[in-house]
Amino acid sequence: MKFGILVNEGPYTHQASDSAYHFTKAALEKGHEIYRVFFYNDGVNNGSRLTVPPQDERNIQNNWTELAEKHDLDLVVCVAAAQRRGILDENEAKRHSKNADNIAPGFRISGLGQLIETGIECDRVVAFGD
Amino acid sequence: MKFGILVNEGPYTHQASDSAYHFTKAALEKGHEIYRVFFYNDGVNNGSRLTVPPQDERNIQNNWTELAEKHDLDLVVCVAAAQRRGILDENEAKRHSKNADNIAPGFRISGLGQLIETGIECDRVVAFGD
Amino acid sequence: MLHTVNKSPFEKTTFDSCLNHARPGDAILLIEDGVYAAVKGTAVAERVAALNGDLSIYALGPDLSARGIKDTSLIERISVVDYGGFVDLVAEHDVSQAWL
Amino acid sequence: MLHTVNKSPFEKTTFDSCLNHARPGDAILLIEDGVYAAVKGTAVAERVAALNGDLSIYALGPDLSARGIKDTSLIERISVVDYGGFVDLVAEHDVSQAWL
Amino acid sequence: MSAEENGAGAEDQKKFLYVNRRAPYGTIYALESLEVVLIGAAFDQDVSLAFFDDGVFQIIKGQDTAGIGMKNFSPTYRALGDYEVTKLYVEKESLEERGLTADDLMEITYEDEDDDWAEKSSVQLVSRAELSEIMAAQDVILSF
Amino acid sequence: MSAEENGAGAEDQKKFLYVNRRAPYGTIYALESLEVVLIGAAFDQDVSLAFFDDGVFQIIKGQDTAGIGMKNFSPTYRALGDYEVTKLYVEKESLEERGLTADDLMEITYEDEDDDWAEKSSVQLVSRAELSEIMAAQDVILSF
Repeated sequence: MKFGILVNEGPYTHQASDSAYHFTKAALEKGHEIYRVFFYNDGVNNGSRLTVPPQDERNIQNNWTELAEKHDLDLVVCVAAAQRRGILDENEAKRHSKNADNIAPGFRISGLGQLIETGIECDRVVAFGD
Repeated sequence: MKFGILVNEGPYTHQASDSAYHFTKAALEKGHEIYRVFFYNDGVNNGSRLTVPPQDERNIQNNWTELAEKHDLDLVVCVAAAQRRGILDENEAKRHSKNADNIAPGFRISGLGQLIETGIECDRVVAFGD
Repeated sequence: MLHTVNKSPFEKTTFDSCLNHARPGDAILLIEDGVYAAVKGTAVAERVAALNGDLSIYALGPDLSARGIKDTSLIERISVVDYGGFVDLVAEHDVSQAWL
Repeated sequence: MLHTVNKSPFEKTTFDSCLNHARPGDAILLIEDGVYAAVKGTAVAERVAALNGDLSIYALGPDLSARGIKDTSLIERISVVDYGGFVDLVAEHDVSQAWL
Repeated sequence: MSAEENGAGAEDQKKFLYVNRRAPYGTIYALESLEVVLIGAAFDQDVSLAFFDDGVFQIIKGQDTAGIGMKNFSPTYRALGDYEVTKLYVEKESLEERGLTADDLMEITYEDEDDDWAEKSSVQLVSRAELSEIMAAQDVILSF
Repeated sequence: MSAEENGAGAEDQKKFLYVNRRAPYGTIYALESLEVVLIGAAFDQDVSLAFFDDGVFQIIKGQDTAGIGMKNFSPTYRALGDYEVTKLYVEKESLEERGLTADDLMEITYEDEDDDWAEKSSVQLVSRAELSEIMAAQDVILSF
C-alpha cells in the first residue's frame, strides 16, 4: 500500500517525530511504499542540520536522513511553515537575504501542494502531532 | 520591582512568546526592571535570525531584538535546549563542527545556571508556555 | 499567590487542577485560550460561579477581544485587566504559578 | 475507520472527544501518552470498559513499556500491538483520524 | 501543478475533510490548517471542513486581535466561497457546551452556480452523530 | 558560578519549587525540568519537587524505553539524593485518580547527614490541601 506521513511537531519536544519515524520504518519493513513524509507546523524543525543532541540520546534528524538515504524517501518541509520558523535551504536563504541556511541532507523545501498531492496519491495518510 | 521572564515555547506555534513580549513591555512601561528573559524548551527557537514570517504578520524575533536594544535587556537562550533544537552562535557552531550558525542579534547562549540565578535575584519570576 | 491559566477548559484539565489547588485569598488570571473559562452559560461556567468568593478571578482583555468575547458575556465575578494589570497582579502577589 | 489518540485522558479531552465520535466497527489506537487510557482502576477506566463492544481498542506496546505499564494492568478489552501492528491497523481501515 | 496533472479529474475526486478542533490564536494550528485549505482548493477535490470542540471558536463573530499584536485571520473563512470551499460543518453539541448558538458565528456564504448564483450559507449545523457519519465517509482526514 | 558568588548563603536561601505535572516521553518537559533541578542543585537553595496530575507518572517503577528509542531518564530521579535534593512531594489524590499507590513509585532515597547517614525516603505523600500549602510557601515556582 502507498502511505503518506504527516509530521506536525518538531524534534525532542514532542514524541510525534519519533512515533512517525518508527511507524515509517515498520511500514517499509512490511513492504509498503512511503510516498512522502511531509513536515508541517513545527514539524519543519526536524529538517535542521544544526541540532546537536546529547551523545547518549537519539539524533532525530540523522535518523530521518539515514532512513531517507536507505529507502530513497521523499522528505518534504513546507516552505511557508519553514519560513516562519527559520528553516532555509540555500535558495531560500538567498531569496530572503539571509546569510546562512540550515536544511539537513535528505530534506527538501517545497509548497503545501505537496501535502494535498500526498492525500490524492496515497491509499492512507497518517498524521503525528501534539 | 525586579522581574525574571521564562519563555518555554517557540515563536508563532504557541502564543507564549507573544504574551511574554507584551508582559515584558508593560512591565518596563510601569518602571519595573527586567533582570533577564530566559528562553528554555522550544523557547530557544525565538532566538533564530533565520525566520521570515509573512509580511503582514508580526516578526517575533525582531520584536525581542528591538526591545532588547531599546532597554538593554538580557535575552538568554539555554545552551542545552538550544543544542537539541539547532540554535547555535558562532562559538557553538565551531565547537560542534557545524558550518553555520543562526543566533539572532540581542540573544546570547548560556547555561541553565542563568535561570536559577534569575530565580535568586528577582522579586518575581513569570513563566509563559504551552 | 497568583495562578495563570492559558488553556481552554474544554481542551485541557489545567484550569480544573488550578481550581483544585488555589486557596482562599489567591488570584487566578486567565490568559490566551484560558479566557474561555470566563464566559457565562458554558459547561464550565457553573463551577466558576460557585467558587469561594475569596478567590479573585481575572481575564486578560486583549485575549478576550481577540477571541470575540464581549464584556457582557463574562461571568459576573470576573474582572478584566490589560497587560499592565497583569504586571500589577504579579507584583501584588508574592509568587506566581503558571499552570502550563 | 481508525482513530489514534496520543494524549493522556487526565490532561486533555481528545480521548473523550474521540469516544464521542467513534462509531460501532471503528478501532481506536492509543499511542504515546494516550496509552494511560488503557489502564485498569483509573478515573477513566470505567468509561472505557463500558463502551460498545463493537469498538476495538488497541494500545501501542512500546509506549506502554516506556511508561512502566504492565500487560496485567490493562483493561481487559485492550489489545496490545507493536509498530508493525499499528501499520496493519492503518492498512485495514479505509481512513485514519489523528485526534491531535 | 494543476489538478489534471495530478490525475484528479472530477470523476476521481477524493473526499478531503479538514478537522478543526482547536481555538484560534493560542496556537497556530487553526491558521496553518486554513492555509492548507486555501492551497488545497486549487486541486479540484471534494473538500469539507468540520468545526467541533474548540474549533467552533475559529468562526466566532467579532474577533479583534489589535491588542495581542497578531493578525486577525477570521475574515479569510468568509472568503472560502470564492475558493469553491462551500461545506463547513459545525457541530451543535460543541456550540451548546460553549454557550454559543448559530447567531454567534460569522456569516460565511457562497454563490451557487447551479442555482442562478443565489447566495447561500456555507455553514451547516450538524449533530454529533451526523458529524461522525460525515467523518466516516471521507477518503482523507487532515487534522493539525 | 558558586552559590556564594550569587549572594545565596544559607541565611538568605530562597525556596524553589519545581512543579511536575506532565507525563514523561510524550513531551520533553519532564526531562528538561529534571535538567534544571540538577543544575540548580549547585546553587545551595532550598529545593523541593512536587509531582501531581500526570507528573506522578514520571517516577513510576519499571519504565523501559528500548522500544521507543528514547533514553530512560527515570534512574536520574533516584540520584537526586546525591545532589542533596531530598524533598519530593507526591499528591495522593493524583495517584488515586490514576489507580496508583505508593508501591508503584520508584524508591528514591537519601542519606541523612544529621542522623548518622541513615537512608531515608525522599518521597513524601501529601494531600491536595497540603500540597497547596507547600506551593503557597515558596519564593520561586518553576513549571514547564
